[in-house]
Amino acid sequence: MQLIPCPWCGPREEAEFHYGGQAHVAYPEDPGALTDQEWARFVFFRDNPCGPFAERWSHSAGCRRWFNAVRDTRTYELLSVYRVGEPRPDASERDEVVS
Amino acid sequence: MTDPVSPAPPPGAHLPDHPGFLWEDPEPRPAYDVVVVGGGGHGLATAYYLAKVHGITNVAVLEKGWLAGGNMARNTTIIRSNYLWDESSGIYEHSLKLWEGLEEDLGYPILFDQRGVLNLAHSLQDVRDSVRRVNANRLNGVDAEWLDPRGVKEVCPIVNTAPDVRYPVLGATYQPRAGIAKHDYVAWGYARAAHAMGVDLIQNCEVTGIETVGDRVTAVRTTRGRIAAGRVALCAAGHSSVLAEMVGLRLPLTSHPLQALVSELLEPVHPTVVMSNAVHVYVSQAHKGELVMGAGIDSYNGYGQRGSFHIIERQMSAALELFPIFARAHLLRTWAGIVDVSPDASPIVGLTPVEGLYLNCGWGTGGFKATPGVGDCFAHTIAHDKPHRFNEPFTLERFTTGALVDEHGAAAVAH
Amino acid sequence: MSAAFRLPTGGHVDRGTELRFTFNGRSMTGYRGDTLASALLANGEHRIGTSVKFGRPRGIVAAGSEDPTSLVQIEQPFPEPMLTATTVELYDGLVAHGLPGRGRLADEPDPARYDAKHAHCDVLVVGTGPAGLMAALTAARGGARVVVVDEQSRAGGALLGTREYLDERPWTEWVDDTVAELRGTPGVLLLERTTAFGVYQDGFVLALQRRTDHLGFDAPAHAARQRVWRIRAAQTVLATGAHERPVVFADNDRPGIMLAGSARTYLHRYGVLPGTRAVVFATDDSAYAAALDLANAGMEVAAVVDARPTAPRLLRARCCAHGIDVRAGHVVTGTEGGDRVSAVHVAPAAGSDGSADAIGTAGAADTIDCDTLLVGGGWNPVVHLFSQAGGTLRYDSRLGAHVPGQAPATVRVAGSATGAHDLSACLRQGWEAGCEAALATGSRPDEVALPASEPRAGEQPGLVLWRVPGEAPRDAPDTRFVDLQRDATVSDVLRATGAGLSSLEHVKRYTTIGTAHDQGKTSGTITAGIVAEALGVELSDQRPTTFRPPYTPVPFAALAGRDRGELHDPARVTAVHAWHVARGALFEDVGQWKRPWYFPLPGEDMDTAVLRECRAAREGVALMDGSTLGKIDVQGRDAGRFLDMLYTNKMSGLRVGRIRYGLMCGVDGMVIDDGTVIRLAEDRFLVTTTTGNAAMVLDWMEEWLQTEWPHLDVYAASVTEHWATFPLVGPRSRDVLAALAPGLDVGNDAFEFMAWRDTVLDVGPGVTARVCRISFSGELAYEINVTAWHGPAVWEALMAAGEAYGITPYGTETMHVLRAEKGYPIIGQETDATVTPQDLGMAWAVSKKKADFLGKRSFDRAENNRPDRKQLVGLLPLDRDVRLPEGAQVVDTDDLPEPPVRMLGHVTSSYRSAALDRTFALAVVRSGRERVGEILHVPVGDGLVPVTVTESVLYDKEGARRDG
Amino acid sequence: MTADTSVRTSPLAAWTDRLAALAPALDVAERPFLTQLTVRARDAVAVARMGEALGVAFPADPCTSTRGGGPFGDVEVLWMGPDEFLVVAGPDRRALVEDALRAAVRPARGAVVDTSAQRTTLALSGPHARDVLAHGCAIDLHPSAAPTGTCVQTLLARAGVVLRVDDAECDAFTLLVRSSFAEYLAAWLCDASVEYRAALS
Repeated sequence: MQLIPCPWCGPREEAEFHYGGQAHVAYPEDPGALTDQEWARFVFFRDNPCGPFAERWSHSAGCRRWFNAVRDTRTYELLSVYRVGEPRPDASERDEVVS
Repeated sequence: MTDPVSPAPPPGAHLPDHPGFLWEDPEPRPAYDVVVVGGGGHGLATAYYLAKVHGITNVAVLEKGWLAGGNMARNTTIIRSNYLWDESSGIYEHSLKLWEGLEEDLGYPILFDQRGVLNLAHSLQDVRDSVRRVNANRLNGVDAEWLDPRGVKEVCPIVNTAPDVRYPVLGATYQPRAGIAKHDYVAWGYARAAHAMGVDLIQNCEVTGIETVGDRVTAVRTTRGRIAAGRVALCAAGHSSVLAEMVGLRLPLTSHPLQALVSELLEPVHPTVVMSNAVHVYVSQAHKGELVMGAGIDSYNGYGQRGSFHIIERQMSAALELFPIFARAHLLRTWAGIVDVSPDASPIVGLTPVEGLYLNCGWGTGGFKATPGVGDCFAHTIAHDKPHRFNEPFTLERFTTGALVDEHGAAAVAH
Repeated sequence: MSAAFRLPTGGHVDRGTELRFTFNGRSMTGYRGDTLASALLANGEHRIGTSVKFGRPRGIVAAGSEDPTSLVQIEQPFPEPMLTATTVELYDGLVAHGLPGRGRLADEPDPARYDAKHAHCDVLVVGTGPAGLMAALTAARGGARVVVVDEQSRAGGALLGTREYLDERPWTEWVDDTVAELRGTPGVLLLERTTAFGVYQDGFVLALQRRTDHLGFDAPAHAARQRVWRIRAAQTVLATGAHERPVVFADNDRPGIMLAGSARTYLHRYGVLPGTRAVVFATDDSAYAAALDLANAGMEVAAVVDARPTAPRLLRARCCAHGIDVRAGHVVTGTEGGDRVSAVHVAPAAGSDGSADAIGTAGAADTIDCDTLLVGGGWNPVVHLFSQAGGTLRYDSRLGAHVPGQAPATVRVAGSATGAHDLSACLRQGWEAGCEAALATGSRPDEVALPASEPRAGEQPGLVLWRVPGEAPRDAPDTRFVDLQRDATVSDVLRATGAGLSSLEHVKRYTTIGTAHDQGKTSGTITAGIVAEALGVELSDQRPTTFRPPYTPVPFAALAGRDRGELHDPARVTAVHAWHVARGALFEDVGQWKRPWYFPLPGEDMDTAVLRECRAAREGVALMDGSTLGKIDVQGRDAGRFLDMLYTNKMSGLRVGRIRYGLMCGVDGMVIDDGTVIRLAEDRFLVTTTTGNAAMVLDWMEEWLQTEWPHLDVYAASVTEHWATFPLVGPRSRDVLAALAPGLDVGNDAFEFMAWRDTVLDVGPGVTARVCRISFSGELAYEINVTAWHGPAVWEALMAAGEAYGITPYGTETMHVLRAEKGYPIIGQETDATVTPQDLGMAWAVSKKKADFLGKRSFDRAENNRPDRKQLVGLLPLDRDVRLPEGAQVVDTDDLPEPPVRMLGHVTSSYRSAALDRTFALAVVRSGRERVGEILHVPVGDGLVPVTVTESVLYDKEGARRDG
Repeated sequence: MTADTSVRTSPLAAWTDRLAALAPALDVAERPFLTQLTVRARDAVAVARMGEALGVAFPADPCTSTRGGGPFGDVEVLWMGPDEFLVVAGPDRRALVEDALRAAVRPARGAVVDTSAQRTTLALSGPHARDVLAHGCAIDLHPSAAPTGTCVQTLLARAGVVLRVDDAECDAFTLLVRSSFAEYLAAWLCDASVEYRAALS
């Protein structure tokens, strides 16, 4: 049972959280202006990297706030958490975590 | 002095021996007609049917670790074809028919045992969905029946069908032709047969890049050097996105840990396969007598071949609600595979925008049962550069057009 | 009577408490403190059972959980399969028997309780051997919160197999003092009989505590038999010890063949001799200790066979003093015997440089009679948990074992788990690990004196010997067992490498070595060694197979814990649940909710009850508990704008005091939920969701508000349980409401359809209600909302006020029938994540004006505009008494061809209707709306049921009944 | 003002005796009909104004709570999120407190919602209160980690709860649970106490 550091409540067991997939995928300004391909990319296509991944979590059983995290998908180690609206921190120096 | 007379070993307590020779471990040659990336069940089966059906034997299967060491070595070996939609039952039933002849075909004891599978219903909507699937299966020529709790009890006496449990069993769909096989035997059967027809099985060979000229694939770069390829076929399950990324191809997939576990060897108690989506349990008793169980899928993306233990604990409490007599069975080993999940819980099998590059992924939890079927269809797709009729619906384009094949209801684990 | 092989004195067993037990049908006795294994050995019982494949007799090899062979089935007090006799603590009345490799489950449910408990600490110490105790003591004295776990019933670890002295006192005194101090220190939790079986991320360690097993029949029913400890540790010290390794030779599986160190444990811990005449097969100095201790205890030791070219001088001398014949440069090449070893074959080992591969056998074998053969093949540090924690392993060719390499930041290893042998080194490592761990958590460990121990540096390095060389017999099966439980031999391993396999994982699967109950604790390294030899590679180049949890087997029930029966998953109930139960309702599970399904009167079956309930709703008045509907309060200046994005229709235009039905789609354009939206104020709405989707919809709102539109001034809050919600339905509902709400003008114009009013109810002081005039049945209806506290009283009051009109409580089934007669879909029944509002014939609920809303863009995709999409229609069986099964498929042929048959869609809902006096169904059918009037067929059983396609609204098409 | 209890029923009314029977191992009782208001506000000034109106400063730190007395009697304010609080007052104070909060929050962004019956409240104490909670709650409730006033939203067994530490030294806690889960939680507490009750008897 992994600990996930909620930016407000601090480290809590992962069972208290809801996973939200890739972060920084903005809802299109004007969906009507998009081609079917562009719309499909927004609806269905997400990054799926093997390594650091900026993703969304919600502390659903706690303060119910959404936040972002960079997590290494090989080790599951959370390299950083940050609030919605904040830029993705550079996790490159952490890219070599042993898996 | 001699040993005391040995009593006969308990039936099924040990498995048939593997053959005295399986395959060689060759050095990669500089070029192949077809390079199959991924030496799991799908990759090996694809190579086998390329050679056997299409006479294409200048083929290399590249495996970054040891053959069939990924999901093939980690799944719970359930084989069935009782999916809802025509497209799915098409390819899964094609696969099941191949399973039924596979032992002779490969000349390998794959221990395919058609003991049937029960998919339990726990709510009135489960019942509606199940009956709907049974009717669809029958009209598609897939054997299926709807059983009431009494019928469930007859097929699997140890299932708790008491009405007063938290989520009572209201009935189940039953596919008698479904069953299990022994995964290593299946993979090694394909590997040995493919090798015998001239296919190179190259282990410890990780693909690090895919070379293209214009929009045509020309070679793969690997940890064991560059290998030129007329055609490249991706069969990398959980790692498909990473490989596709090498040619800038983005896939609607996320990779997740899926856990399974096994008990000690036990006298036969469980004659069939029982699955329950609602409470995330699927269990069978394997040939030697161990209980093999699948757990729920972890929600987060993960390549760690490691899941969270609370998923196992949750699955155990559900399993004991269904099978109270399992209480003092022991958990011997847990493990996880990496499943690549698509938005509609259906696979993606076919051509790509890159000429000569073929895609087989997105099987989620359903990959093992599809092994012969997709191997055959994918080989056909590669050989003719056009999809086999059974994988034609499973294009990448469907996510743009909206022609999804939504199998969340029938997938082993609700993704 | 006392058992023949129990020494008159010695051992840590309670000789005052004699325990009776039965094994393989034979009654015997042992003492409290025995394991089943030690008690059997005390009684001279070595043969436990037979092997799984060849049915060969198998005995007891080790003294702990690493033992590969002593598999037993417990029969009394309750059947439990596949335990090793070495891990079963003896209790009075125990009945067990040996197993041929497969266990048997009880056929009745397990009456025992199991639970789980969380524990948090600065420092977790695994193991109470010398290193573990030092670590725990150091950390505890430093003020750290410490949890200490040990598999055994008694602290001491490896010391239990010795007569060591610490500070010139028997080790027991130091250990017992230390344990006493730990127990007496606040903030220290010491758990014996507790096996750490899994190490996960962030210092999460799972441990299984066997709390009452050793009490047997006396185990108290109220106490959890076993407990899973969920330990969260800032720092972890692994002092898990080492397992002795066997050596493989012909017929190495006979009962009476035992690990040398384990024999010492039986002697010193249990006061038991393994036999009368022993031969010791040594590859290192430690095996000599067994020979000498047993000789001291009065057992005849015929010989020490040392594979090394020369024997250590001092140890040899001490053996000679006991008349033990030491044969250096010799190996055991085979054994004789049946149920018990009766002799060993000893031959000179060729090769003199001491390296294993140079050893072959030369010269004639010599036979030595004995009933016990003790084998010492060196020691494997127990690195399972370390590896699970993410530590890397390094092969130590000197030890012939994998030892801890790179450790994770919060994990430390101490004692023989590091490969250390010397007691003083183990104590020092424990002290260091305890200091570092405590310091890392901000504690201040003071100096802790290391107990003085006799320095015991080995005289001479051990010899790494996996197997005694030699060929398998031509004409007989190979009996050089590598995995004794799986009956896998050297020949099997060589056959695997010969088949072309080079990966250990492949060899393991080919031979099944390491897959048995013991998970290869004693066979793993040897297999790797033999494979390396066969392939001519360095073992250090071989990746060891992964150590997966659990370290030792864990009962399923322990993992399920208390989440069983009614506690398996919460049953959510409404404020009026007790009334429903008393009224004899049957319940439907909807998500976690218990909803009344129907309320049968005595003797009524479901159909009769539902027809009666429907008739009451259409002709009189009926009452339902709709409290499970999700309710969300949406406040803020931008609430209207926000709802406009969430719902397909326009909510911002809704007037205060009015209500609108709304549909909600995912971004993929598929319907995900529906409900009503009522406008409480300019900046405030109350929206309802379906019962099953309440949480999903609130999460959905929060997700968009927090991650996409934080600029919006909108706040959403769940008030689902704050309100009790009672739909009051039927032509007489107005009369009932009027009776209860004297202050409310219930006239059709004053209180029009799709409006809401707040009013005071004549039920008691301060009972106010929000009444919504909405209808999910087409009848005149009111939805009465009161705070859940008032739910029961208001429900009773409504039943009383309606008595005159024959008010009838109804459940979900009747609700489904009533709405289906009106063609209203149920999300999740008519829809399945592939259905759009247009498919449901609800284009009217999709705004044309709004620039955008979630899902809108998907409506333009090619697939959404196919003319042959499945659309919601009604189906009327030509035979008005035939009720179609829900889930039946629809075809356009009256003569079924061979499969595959083209399917047009399926029946989503099907009922017997009181109002229509016939059966009817709803279905989604390809181009359904164009087919209205067509005859289609529904395969049922072996037949085809002809049906007429109709539009989905079947009752009161003109909506006349709405106003009563 | 007095509550007319004859027309009010609390979610655990039927459990009063069963819960009382857990003593002395566990002292647990429902505290019914408390006034509870969910308050949303980001603006610090508005939050301060609300505090003044109630006579109790709103908690400044996550996972804490405050307590105080004012015009509406004793009031507790529980931190529920960075812009969310739960105001808990005595029975039958809803209308007055809600009006005061509404008045105080304006003109800033914010919301006030009556959620009094959304959750019910259990007071928990006794020699084994912390043990019982440790069977189902992953939060470290050791006084050094969870001092008096700590207030967390978390999971207790299979139910979401608000858990407040009323007195860390005396192991006194308050649990707030969604009303529909209340019977499950009561059943769970009874079951988790079995061993401790027997140990004492």
